[in-house]
Amino acid sequence: TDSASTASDTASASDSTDLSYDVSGVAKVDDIAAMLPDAVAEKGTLVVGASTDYAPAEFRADDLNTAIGYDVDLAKAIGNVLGLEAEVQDGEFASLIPAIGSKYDVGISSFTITPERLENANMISYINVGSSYAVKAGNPQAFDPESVCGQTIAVQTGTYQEEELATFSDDCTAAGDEAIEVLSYARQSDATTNVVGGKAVAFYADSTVAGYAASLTNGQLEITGGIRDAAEQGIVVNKDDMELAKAVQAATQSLMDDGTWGKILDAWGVEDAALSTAELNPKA
Amino acid sequence: MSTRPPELIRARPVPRPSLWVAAAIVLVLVAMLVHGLLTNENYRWDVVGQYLFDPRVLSGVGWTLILTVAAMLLGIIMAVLTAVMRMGTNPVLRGVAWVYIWFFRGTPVYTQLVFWGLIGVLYPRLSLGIPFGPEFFVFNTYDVINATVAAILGLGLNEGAYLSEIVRSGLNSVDKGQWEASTALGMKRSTTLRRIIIPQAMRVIVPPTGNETISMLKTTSLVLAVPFSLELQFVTNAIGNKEFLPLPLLIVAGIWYLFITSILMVGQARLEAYYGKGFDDESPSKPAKGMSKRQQAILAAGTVKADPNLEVTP
Amino acid sequence: MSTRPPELIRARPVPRPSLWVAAAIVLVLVAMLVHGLLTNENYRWDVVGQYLFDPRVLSGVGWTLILTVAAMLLGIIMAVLTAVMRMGTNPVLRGVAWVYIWFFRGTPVYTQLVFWGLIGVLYPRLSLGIPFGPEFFVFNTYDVINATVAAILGLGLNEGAYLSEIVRSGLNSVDKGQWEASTALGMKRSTTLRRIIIPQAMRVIVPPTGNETISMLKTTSLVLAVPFSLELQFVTNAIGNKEFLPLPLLIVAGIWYLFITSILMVGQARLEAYYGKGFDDESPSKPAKGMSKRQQAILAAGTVKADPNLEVTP
Amino acid sequence: MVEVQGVHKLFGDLHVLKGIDLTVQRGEVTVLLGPSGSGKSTLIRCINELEQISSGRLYVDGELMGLREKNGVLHRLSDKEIAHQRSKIGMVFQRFNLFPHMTALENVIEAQRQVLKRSKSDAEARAREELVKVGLADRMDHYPAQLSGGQQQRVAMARALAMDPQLMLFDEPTSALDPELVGEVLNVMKDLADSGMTMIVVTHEVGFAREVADQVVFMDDGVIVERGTAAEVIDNPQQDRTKDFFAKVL
Amino acid sequence: MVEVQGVHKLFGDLHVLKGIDLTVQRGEVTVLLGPSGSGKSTLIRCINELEQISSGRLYVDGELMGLREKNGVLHRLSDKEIAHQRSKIGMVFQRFNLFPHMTALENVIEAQRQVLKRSKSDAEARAREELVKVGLADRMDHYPAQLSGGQQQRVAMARALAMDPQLMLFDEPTSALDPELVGEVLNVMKDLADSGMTMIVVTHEVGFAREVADQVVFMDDGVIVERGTAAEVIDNPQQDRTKDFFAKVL
Ligand SMILES: Nc1ncnc2c1ncn2[C@@H]1O[C@H](COP(=O)(O)OP(=O)(O)OP(=O)(O)O)[C@@H](O)[C@H]1O
Ligand SMILES: Nc1ncnc2c1ncn2[C@@H]1O[C@H](COP(=O)(O)OP(=O)(O)OP(=O)(O)O)[C@@H](O)[C@H]1O
Ligand SMILES: [Mg+2]
Ligand SMILES: [Mg+2]
Repeated sequence: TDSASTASDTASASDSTDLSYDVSGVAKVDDIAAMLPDAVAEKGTLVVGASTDYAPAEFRADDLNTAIGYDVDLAKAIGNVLGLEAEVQDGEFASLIPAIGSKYDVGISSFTITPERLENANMISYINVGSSYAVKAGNPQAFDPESVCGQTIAVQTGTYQEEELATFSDDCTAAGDEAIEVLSYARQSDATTNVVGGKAVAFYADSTVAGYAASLTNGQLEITGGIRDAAEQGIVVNKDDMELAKAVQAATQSLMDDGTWGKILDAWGVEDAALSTAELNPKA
Repeated sequence: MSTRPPELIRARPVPRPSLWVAAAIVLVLVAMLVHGLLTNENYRWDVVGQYLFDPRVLSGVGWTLILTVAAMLLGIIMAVLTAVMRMGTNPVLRGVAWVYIWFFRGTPVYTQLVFWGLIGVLYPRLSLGIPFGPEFFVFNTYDVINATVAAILGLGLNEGAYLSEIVRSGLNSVDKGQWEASTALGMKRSTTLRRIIIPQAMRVIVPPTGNETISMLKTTSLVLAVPFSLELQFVTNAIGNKEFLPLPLLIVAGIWYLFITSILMVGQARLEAYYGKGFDDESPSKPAKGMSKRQQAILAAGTVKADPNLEVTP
Repeated sequence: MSTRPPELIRARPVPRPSLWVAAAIVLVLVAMLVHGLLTNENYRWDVVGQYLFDPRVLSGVGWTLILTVAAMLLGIIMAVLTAVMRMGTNPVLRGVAWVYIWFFRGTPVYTQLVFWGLIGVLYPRLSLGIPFGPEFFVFNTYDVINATVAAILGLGLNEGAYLSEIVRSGLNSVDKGQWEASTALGMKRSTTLRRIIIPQAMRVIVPPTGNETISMLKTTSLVLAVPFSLELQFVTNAIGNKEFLPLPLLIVAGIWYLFITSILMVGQARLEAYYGKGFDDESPSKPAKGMSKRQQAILAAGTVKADPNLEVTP
Repeated sequence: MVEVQGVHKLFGDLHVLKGIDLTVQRGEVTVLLGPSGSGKSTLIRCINELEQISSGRLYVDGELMGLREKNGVLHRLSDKEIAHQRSKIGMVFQRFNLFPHMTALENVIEAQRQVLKRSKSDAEARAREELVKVGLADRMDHYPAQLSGGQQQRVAMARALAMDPQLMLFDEPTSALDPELVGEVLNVMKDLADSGMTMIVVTHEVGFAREVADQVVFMDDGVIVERGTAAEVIDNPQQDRTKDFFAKVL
Repeated sequence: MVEVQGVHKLFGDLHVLKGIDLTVQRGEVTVLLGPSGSGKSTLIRCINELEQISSGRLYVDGELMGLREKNGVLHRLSDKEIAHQRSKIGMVFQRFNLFPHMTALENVIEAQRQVLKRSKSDAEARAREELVKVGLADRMDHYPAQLSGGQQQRVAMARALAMDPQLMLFDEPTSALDPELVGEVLNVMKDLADSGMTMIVVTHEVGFAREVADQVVFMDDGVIVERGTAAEVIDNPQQDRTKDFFAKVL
């Protein structure tokens, strides 16, 4: 469909010098492939929608064209299990969600599972990601994750952490304390830069993202307070496509069972996050 | 002399079948479009209805309006200032005005807003004093330029660059004879501007400014770059994000924008009628209702030449 | 009769100390600003230099230019079409043109681009045929409307709504006498438009269209909503994102935009000189260099009244 | 040639023509005089269908203008039919209204090609002929802006004449000209009158009226106050309003 | 009162005034005549410093206009000084140039307040007086657009006269008026001349020149071709160019 004109790309990340885990060894599982709806099976490709600006889960390689990240590796592995070629296509959030079920078969883009979202989509849990605060190296302002009231904290718009901060802030004001000043940025990199620059004391993000950011800013940032309340993230499938949801669930489960999923995360330096059961629409 | 004509001509108009064909085609297309809009379940009209009057959305509408008005006010001030500077004889001030317009028109407003948001990082302290000399007041930048101020500064200064040309063209549109008459009477440049030129230039300046306001309404959504996160588009995006329903919430925002724009367009049409009637055709037509005697007089005199009711991009 | 005056008056100009004070202040401020820009390490000029001519950035510049040109072309076609429709006598077509302008001006272009990007989801098949009747051709929407097409459609249709008013104001600016003369000679409306009015209206239409082009340059960055991800702003954002250096890469994009805008502004100034000279002051001034005899003639005749070289928002 | 019967014209509530009756014979020159706002321009614009009359009937060359009566019901003519009726009437405006982007020659060619569908060479030959007649043999390739007002007005006349009109209307053809240039245009008009063209002329040039007019019509406030020969109306007016007017103008 | 000595004016390369010498005595009325483009307007605009002269000297009331000579070096006067020199000279334009957003009364008051800093009541009293003089007692609260051309021109004259000028300049004050309205403006000008005002008038109204002018100056192509009394220049011109011009205009 979209030719060279978009940043979509087939699973060719292994050619890139960028980090990735080679999933070419994952074989097709016929039983699971049989669960696929006919339309998808006949097509032969699994089109995966992802908002590729969230390192290290899904982002762009140096050529700005190739999607890479652990979600991308997972997508390819799922494709292999289902006997399909996985094709990761980029999409902004607003154009991603409505198109799952038509333009995209599934969405794998660090979507946190929440009850509201489950009302509007099928979600298959695959990873349990905590939240972390990152501060300037040495924590010069002595930021304490346990007393966040009155602090200026950066966060990426639309993340689970943004909601959390809003709740914390409400708690602060309810307790007669100062509210948190939340700076909500469209991109994680803006949040990161503003901590480096000193506008915000800390940023609050997925632990995976925070760790990766800290490692990429040449030691200018550090994680403080460790990994906090973890939340599950899920693969999104159209609400009305139970068949595909079940097939993807089975495929994900098989990757968990044979250890591939854990190896992918290891390759990206994200440990302890893998779930061992891929649950369809878990009660979060 | 007869006062009323005996019998007005009442003739059948020329039949125009093409008109009816066109009408039929258009109606069918509109019907299809509306049908498609209502039945395509992607739009989730139930969700649209549910969120249209959500308090968060309403507060977003409010903030959008506040930003629009404040930024336009700042823009107008900058515009008048720089337009007068550019028309003046002082080459330094002319240069400054030119650079201002060049820079703010030349760079994306989004980028400008990012910088205004970061101003506290880039220049942590603002000081009032003699350059390279003693400082009298020193502020912590973030105390002065909070997100709201940054958003308004960013939008307003950008807008000022665009409005400046509108104001200049308005001032230029006033008949040169008006300048000469006041000069010949011994009036100073500043007096002439204030008392003679600007009152007449308003006719040309006000309508496109209405237009710019309509544009500004939608430009406000870029303040997420600051970040300022209370205006309409941000709020609806956030809700859509949270609920996995971006499309219906885009529609919610779209409806509000369309609604406010429609009101502004009515206002603009009124303004154009107020300032512009009687110019398009040279016949002495009836002045717009409610027009002041003064405005009617400017109009009828026709000393303002252009009628550049140009519309302007968002 | 003497042909040359014996001795030209060479008088000392009036001393203007305020001019020099203003100049000094401005120079100090500019020096401070430049100093701040160069020394503030947040800007990371080394990174700016490193990426300014990065092949990905250059390709982004290329795509930005392609989108700008294509969208403007589509916009102009829509604008002429709807402007003529609005000036016509057919109420249905007038209504359609009005609704088009109302809708596309009233909703944010970002939202429009999201919908164009999703068109294949919302309407998976496009068919050519009789409404509610047989279909002759059926396309898979995404085969026809890929991201590039969607981006151009979205930008172009939005722009058309704004340009439409510019074109209309251009057509209106031509002296009514020109209409009357051709009517009195028995020429049809369409002939009059094509042969008499449009050639003269160009003077008014072209300069603000240049302006719109400058705006469009920056509006293209919104096509990430489609998503179309090859243009300048997206590319620099993506690099900045990856490297956690958003600020220097915003500057890279800003420099390119400013550079292209400057070229366009020179082009626009030329166009304005070409079409507008001699109108501002009523004296018969020298026509702009390289102006065609035809254009000089239109100018000198002064049949086009307005000089609405209004600038237009991005 | 022209029959105006009880014509009224209203612009909204403004009653501009209040029952005009006027006959112009073939080959006759009629001069319309009257103060500003009396409706002179409106009357000749109605004859040319640049304005639709509100009441009454208007015939040119025996044809009802702008309307067709069928079974006692009036129907407006289509744009095409009106354009056809118009092409028999030439009009010269006060402000020349030449097409500024075309040379004198192109100005005269344009409508011949577009309306009469003459071939390029025919139209050009005819244009040259008419331009020579008005004395502009050496100005054909000039743009209007390069011509003096008097020359422009003569191009406008050539442009109208090339369409083979049976009736020529002039609306103050010399009042936008410098005093020195008025003469050349009036001379061409005299030649035209001598050649037998039917003409209706609005003008303040009393000398021209005396010399050329077969009929002088004095209008005021939308009615015809007085009509007759130049000697009658100008030099020996009967009505007070007419006397008053000529006392001031002469 | 006015001394023009060898004045040249160039607009870029266009040589518009080519060495003009002219003396106007206090209380004298000078009428400038000449074909279009001969430089009449430019000359009186130079006198009023609306244009800067390129060469020569110009004195009004003995004062060098626009310049000051100090130690043999010329210095331009500041805007303020020029405004002061100008306030002694009243000017009436062809196109009236009243301020359209002010009533007749306000038009006359404005510059008195802003330039002469007269008190509100003084300025208003003076304005009423001048408006009565030009015969507009009952039109003071009308906006310009509600006045006829002749009335507008009379307001313009009142506006200039309220500034107590010592010299009045008129640039074709009646040529934008309908023929019927010309008389009223010429009458006011005659009264003004009779009252002893020094006036320079550009006009095509030969009758006015004959009746009022002390000196008639005929210009062509930037030079003064002929000057003298009306009887000399208009009725018995010596130069061919002058003869030619009056032959056409009269
Ligand atoms: N299109 C129009 N709409 C409304 N009123 C009009 C229109 N055209 C003319 N009038 C009015 O009709 C009246 C007669 O106008 P017309 O132009 O016919 O006068 P005229 O005798 O030609 O005067 P003039 O010598 O000034 O040209 C005037 O009061 C004028 O304002
Ligand atoms: N500001 C100007 N720039 C350039 N040329 C000018 C300017 N003003 C006047 N001219 C030229 O100077 C010449 C004399 O013009 P001026 O207006 O003085 O003539 P005039 O005698 O007043 O003619 P008219 O009777 O048409 O008003 C003309 O050729 C005119 O084009
Ligand atoms: Mg008329
Ligand atoms: Mg003049």
